[in-house]
Amino acid sequence: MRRENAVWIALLLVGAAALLWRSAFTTEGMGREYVRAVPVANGQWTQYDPATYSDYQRAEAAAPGQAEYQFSLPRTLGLWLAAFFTLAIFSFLFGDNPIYKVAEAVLVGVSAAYWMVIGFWDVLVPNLVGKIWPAVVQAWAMPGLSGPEAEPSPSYIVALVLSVMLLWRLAPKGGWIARWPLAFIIGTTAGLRLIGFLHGDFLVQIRNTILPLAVIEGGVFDPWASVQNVLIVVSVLCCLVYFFFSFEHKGVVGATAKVGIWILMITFGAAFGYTVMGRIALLAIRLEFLLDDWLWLIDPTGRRMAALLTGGGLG
Amino acid sequence: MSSSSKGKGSTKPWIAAAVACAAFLVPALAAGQGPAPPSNLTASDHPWDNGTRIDLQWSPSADDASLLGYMVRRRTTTEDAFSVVEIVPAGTSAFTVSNLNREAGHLFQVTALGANNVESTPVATTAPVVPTMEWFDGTRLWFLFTLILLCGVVIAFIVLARRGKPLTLRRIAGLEAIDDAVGRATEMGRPCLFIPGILDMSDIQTIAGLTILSRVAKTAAEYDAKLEVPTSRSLVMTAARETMQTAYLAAGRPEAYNPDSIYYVTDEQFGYVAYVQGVMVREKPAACFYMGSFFAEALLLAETGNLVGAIQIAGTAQPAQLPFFVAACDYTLIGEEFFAASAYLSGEPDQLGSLKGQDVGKLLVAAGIILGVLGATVVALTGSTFIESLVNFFTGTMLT
Amino acid sequence: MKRTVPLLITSAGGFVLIVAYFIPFTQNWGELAAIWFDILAAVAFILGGGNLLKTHLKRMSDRVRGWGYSGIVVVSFLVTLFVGLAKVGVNPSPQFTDFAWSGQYRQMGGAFWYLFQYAFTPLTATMFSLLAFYIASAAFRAFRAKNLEASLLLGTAFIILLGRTFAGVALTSWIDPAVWDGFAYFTGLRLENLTVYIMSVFNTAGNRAIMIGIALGIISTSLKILLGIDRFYLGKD
Amino acid sequence: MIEFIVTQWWLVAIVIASLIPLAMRFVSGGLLETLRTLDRRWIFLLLLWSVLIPIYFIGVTGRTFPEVPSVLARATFDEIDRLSPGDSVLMAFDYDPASEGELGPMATAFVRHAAEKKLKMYFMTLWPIGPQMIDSTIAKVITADFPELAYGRDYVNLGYKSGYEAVIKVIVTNLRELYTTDSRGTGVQEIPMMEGITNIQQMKLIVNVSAGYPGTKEWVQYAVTPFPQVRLVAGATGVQAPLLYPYVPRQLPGLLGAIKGAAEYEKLVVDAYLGANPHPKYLEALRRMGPQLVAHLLIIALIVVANVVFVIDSRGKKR
Repeated sequence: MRRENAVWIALLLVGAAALLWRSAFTTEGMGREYVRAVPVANGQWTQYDPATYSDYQRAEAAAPGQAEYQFSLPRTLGLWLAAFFTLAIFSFLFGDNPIYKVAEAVLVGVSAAYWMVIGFWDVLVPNLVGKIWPAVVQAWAMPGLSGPEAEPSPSYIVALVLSVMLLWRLAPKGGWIARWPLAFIIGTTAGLRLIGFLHGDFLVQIRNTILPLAVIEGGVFDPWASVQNVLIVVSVLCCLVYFFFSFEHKGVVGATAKVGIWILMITFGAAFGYTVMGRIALLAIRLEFLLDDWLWLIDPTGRRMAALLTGGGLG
Repeated sequence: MSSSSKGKGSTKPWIAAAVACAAFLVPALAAGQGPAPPSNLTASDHPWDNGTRIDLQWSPSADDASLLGYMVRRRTTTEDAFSVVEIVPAGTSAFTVSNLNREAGHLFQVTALGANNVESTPVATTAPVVPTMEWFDGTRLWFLFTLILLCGVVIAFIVLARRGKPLTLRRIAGLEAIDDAVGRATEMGRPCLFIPGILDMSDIQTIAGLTILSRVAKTAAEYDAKLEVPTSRSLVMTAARETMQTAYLAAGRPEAYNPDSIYYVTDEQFGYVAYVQGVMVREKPAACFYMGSFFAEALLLAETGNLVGAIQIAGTAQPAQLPFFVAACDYTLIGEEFFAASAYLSGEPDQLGSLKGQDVGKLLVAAGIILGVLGATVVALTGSTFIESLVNFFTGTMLT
Repeated sequence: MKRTVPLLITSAGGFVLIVAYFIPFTQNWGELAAIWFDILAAVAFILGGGNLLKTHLKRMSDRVRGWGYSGIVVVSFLVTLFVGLAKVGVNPSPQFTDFAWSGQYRQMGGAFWYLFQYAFTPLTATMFSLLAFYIASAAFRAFRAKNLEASLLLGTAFIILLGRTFAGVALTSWIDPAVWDGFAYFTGLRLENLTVYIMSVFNTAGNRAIMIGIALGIISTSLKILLGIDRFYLGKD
Repeated sequence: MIEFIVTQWWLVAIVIASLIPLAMRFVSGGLLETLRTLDRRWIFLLLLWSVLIPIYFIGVTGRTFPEVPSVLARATFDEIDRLSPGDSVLMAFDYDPASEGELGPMATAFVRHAAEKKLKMYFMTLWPIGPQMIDSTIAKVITADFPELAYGRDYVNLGYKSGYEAVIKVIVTNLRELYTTDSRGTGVQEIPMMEGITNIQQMKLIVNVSAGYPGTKEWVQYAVTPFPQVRLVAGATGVQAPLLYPYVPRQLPGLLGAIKGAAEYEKLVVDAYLGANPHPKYLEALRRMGPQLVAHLLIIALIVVANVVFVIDSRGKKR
């Protein structure tokens, strides 16, 4: 075990050395981020838009020492951080390890707070405070609020009361009061979903299944379309039989249910095939990030050398 | 009308459309070759609606046979120009304008649209009509009927079951395995893991998952097995704690209930998976239950669970994730089976009665499909207009 | 009080929304309930964050194995929360330069954006991409043609996998009326066409049946909750 | 190909070196036995190479596989293509960075197509992280290649609203109840292209890019089902697409499924508008089809090998 660790550490060191060498001592370089300084609000402050290395090179070639396109140290560090996190998560594939645990801990902490911040600025401020005391929000974070939307909506006080009841859980006594908002949520969910699924899914799917078994298009019998319709109708019915709870799967019911499960398996196979596609694409984009954005090994969109070679004619 | 709308250089897109329409009609009108206009245009409130529709009726143009259709336009009393609502086919003499503002009076105009898009002189309503809102939405009458029918059979069977009507049900393999899995975890001295999906309490699958949790927790309390429930929503954590507490009480072991075993991780899907995956490889649970709404994390969790050698039982109504659960777990509850699980596990008569009600619901669906398909087939083969109107009524009115 | 009132709230809330659906005057109550739910869910973040802190601080004070990682959780949580709520590094909106808080909290260049861009995104996206690997290992381990059902699943997956790439198209492109007239009747067997048939016939039918079943399951689950037969969420007195 | 191997010899060396231990195990442990007990990490490694090498190859050589658009991709293309300049289109981008690999190219192509057609674009999202996706797509296509399009006149970003499908239910009849400002905080009454827009039924088309819930299914359920005149086309992830087929074509006239759908649509847009030498950013999906092909073949091979071993083993047991 210790020997294996030593091998790994040695490999990691070699890799790190190679990265340093590539970033510092080669002509290609790697992992640098550039920005374009854009003055905002009559130059009161500057906004830094992302720029490419070739933007920078072009600007430097035109006017050496210009200030519009700049190398950005914080974003370069960010890029390396992102690359580290990417590799850290990938390392779990080999086995649980301290680097993965660090990435996992950061992910849990950052994401929990991330959603809290979103909930605060995107829900609580506009939809709770903004509905009950619009003037407060308007004077503070949402100066654009105006017109009929800036009128107070007293009904939201109910939501406020329910919120306070929910937070009562944090109080030392009377935590059961939080059951009231919970009961409200569960009750309204049950009501809304009952209606929603019945009207949305249920009726629509029955309606879409009502197809003529014989398709006659312009007076001519269309065998393929007819076979397709027959297959759809029979398949739906067989699958429905599979879901019956009242009968054991024996005899005629059993045989029909068997066909039903076959159809379901084909459905699952199709979903599997489609999902594989999607997942591979996800991996591809992460590897593109490592090869393109970080290592600068490939440049399919001409952000570096290609744009320079063709004089920026790609845009 | 053409000149009036042309004069308004408004940026409203529909006005722009009207302007464009009008602009190329001007020469034709000037030439005076338009078809005969429709007549007797009347507008009245659409009955039994939510106050957004007005019905129009008119007598067809004398040139009806040669028309491309009728152009329907509308404006509110505060607007200056008419805007196009729809072009309806020739032979039509009525149209319901929908999506109207309830607070405003509306005026309408209909023209006959002849060949080469030549419009007749318009016929217009003079008195503004305000759509009114009735207390019942008539478009949803048949839906109400369906709702009462389906809920009725479920409730009827619950009542029958309470009165002691014996009920037989087929077995579902995954459910019988739950007790065994908890038992095995106890023997091995390893914990059980219950994942109630990643959606919030506003999803019915989460609620169904928690009803299953209440049975699993009861079994765990009886066996004295350690049950851990990481959640990705704090409301689900709150509800899961109440659920577990109730279950431990029902098992007669309230003192064994530990609220810390149900904890919130993060709302972020992949942050949650990263954490749970870590818990799995470090604590090596002997049994994993995935009951709720799952997305991409389904396979991540199930493959990790497989790596640590856990018995895995999954239940979800997310069709996209079912293949992965089917492939990677020992047992999977598919769609409706998942909703039926808590009733099966409880074994209480009123719970089981609801399942019978669902079965009758499926019979009704099958009957409806068969009747509809037969009707549609007869229409296709014979072209019977009577049956066609029946089928259209069934699919277009009853099933909307 | 502790169990009866919540039960009443549940039933009343649910049934009112069902009835409201049919009455034009109240049709938007469902939406209002959904917005309220969202507010509650946002408030619940405070509950969740509190629980997260409590769990990890306890682990640190108990010095359980790996408590250092709990420290990382707490620090990254607090830092993100602070920079997000305080809008660190965020400039005011250009239209409202007098309002110091008018800028967007996720403005490019702000500290919160930085964390999003360089920690949140790579971490979540990479976690997601692990699926590609797990699919490969599941394919090797679990997809065995043990019986007819498993073989159907496998076969379909095969056709889709092939039919959705250039390889599948190349494999059956010889079924072409230009090659032999008789092939005109068999172009449906070309992989890319077969894929479409499977999707539009069997996949559609299977998903339809599943959706109908689920709707029925939801009806009965909802009814059991509204009628108070399922009351697992009520806790003890 | 040979030139690639020669110039990129170091990559070839790494790949071969990484697979030597596996080959040695096959030699020493026997083919069948090694396959039976194969550590899943070897499979992970094979998959890594099967995706990484094509990316690198395509990245260096710039070559892509040809693409034949399917019926549905063409239908999606036609839905947008038949619109006239100035028609309003709702661009509902319901996805996040996690799905960008599949959906980013679709979003790019949709916006490019709409910009070419001079349509008015109304961007919105039901996903909290959606605004970033909208901003980056706008920057990538409109700001970079259509600088003449003005914010507020030709396109507007209405931003994110919480409330899942409830948002759709509200805005389908009353947009302004929820959208009082755009994502920049400007009141909607000050935005020229919002004038006269009171609900999304007025949109000539809704283009939805969807990664899950809430997404296309909710748009169908709450916008198209109650208001059948609403036209909707969607680009969905591979996971979502099969679930949406039941809605095709009645509720959903056009659907792009996964990266393949994106590549097909990209091909249609490029052929129709971008000429012979398109900027590589509009070929993203076409490039990603390369790793897709190799990885698919690997997964098929894995299933075949596993089943061959399974058949041999079960025959052995029967004897």
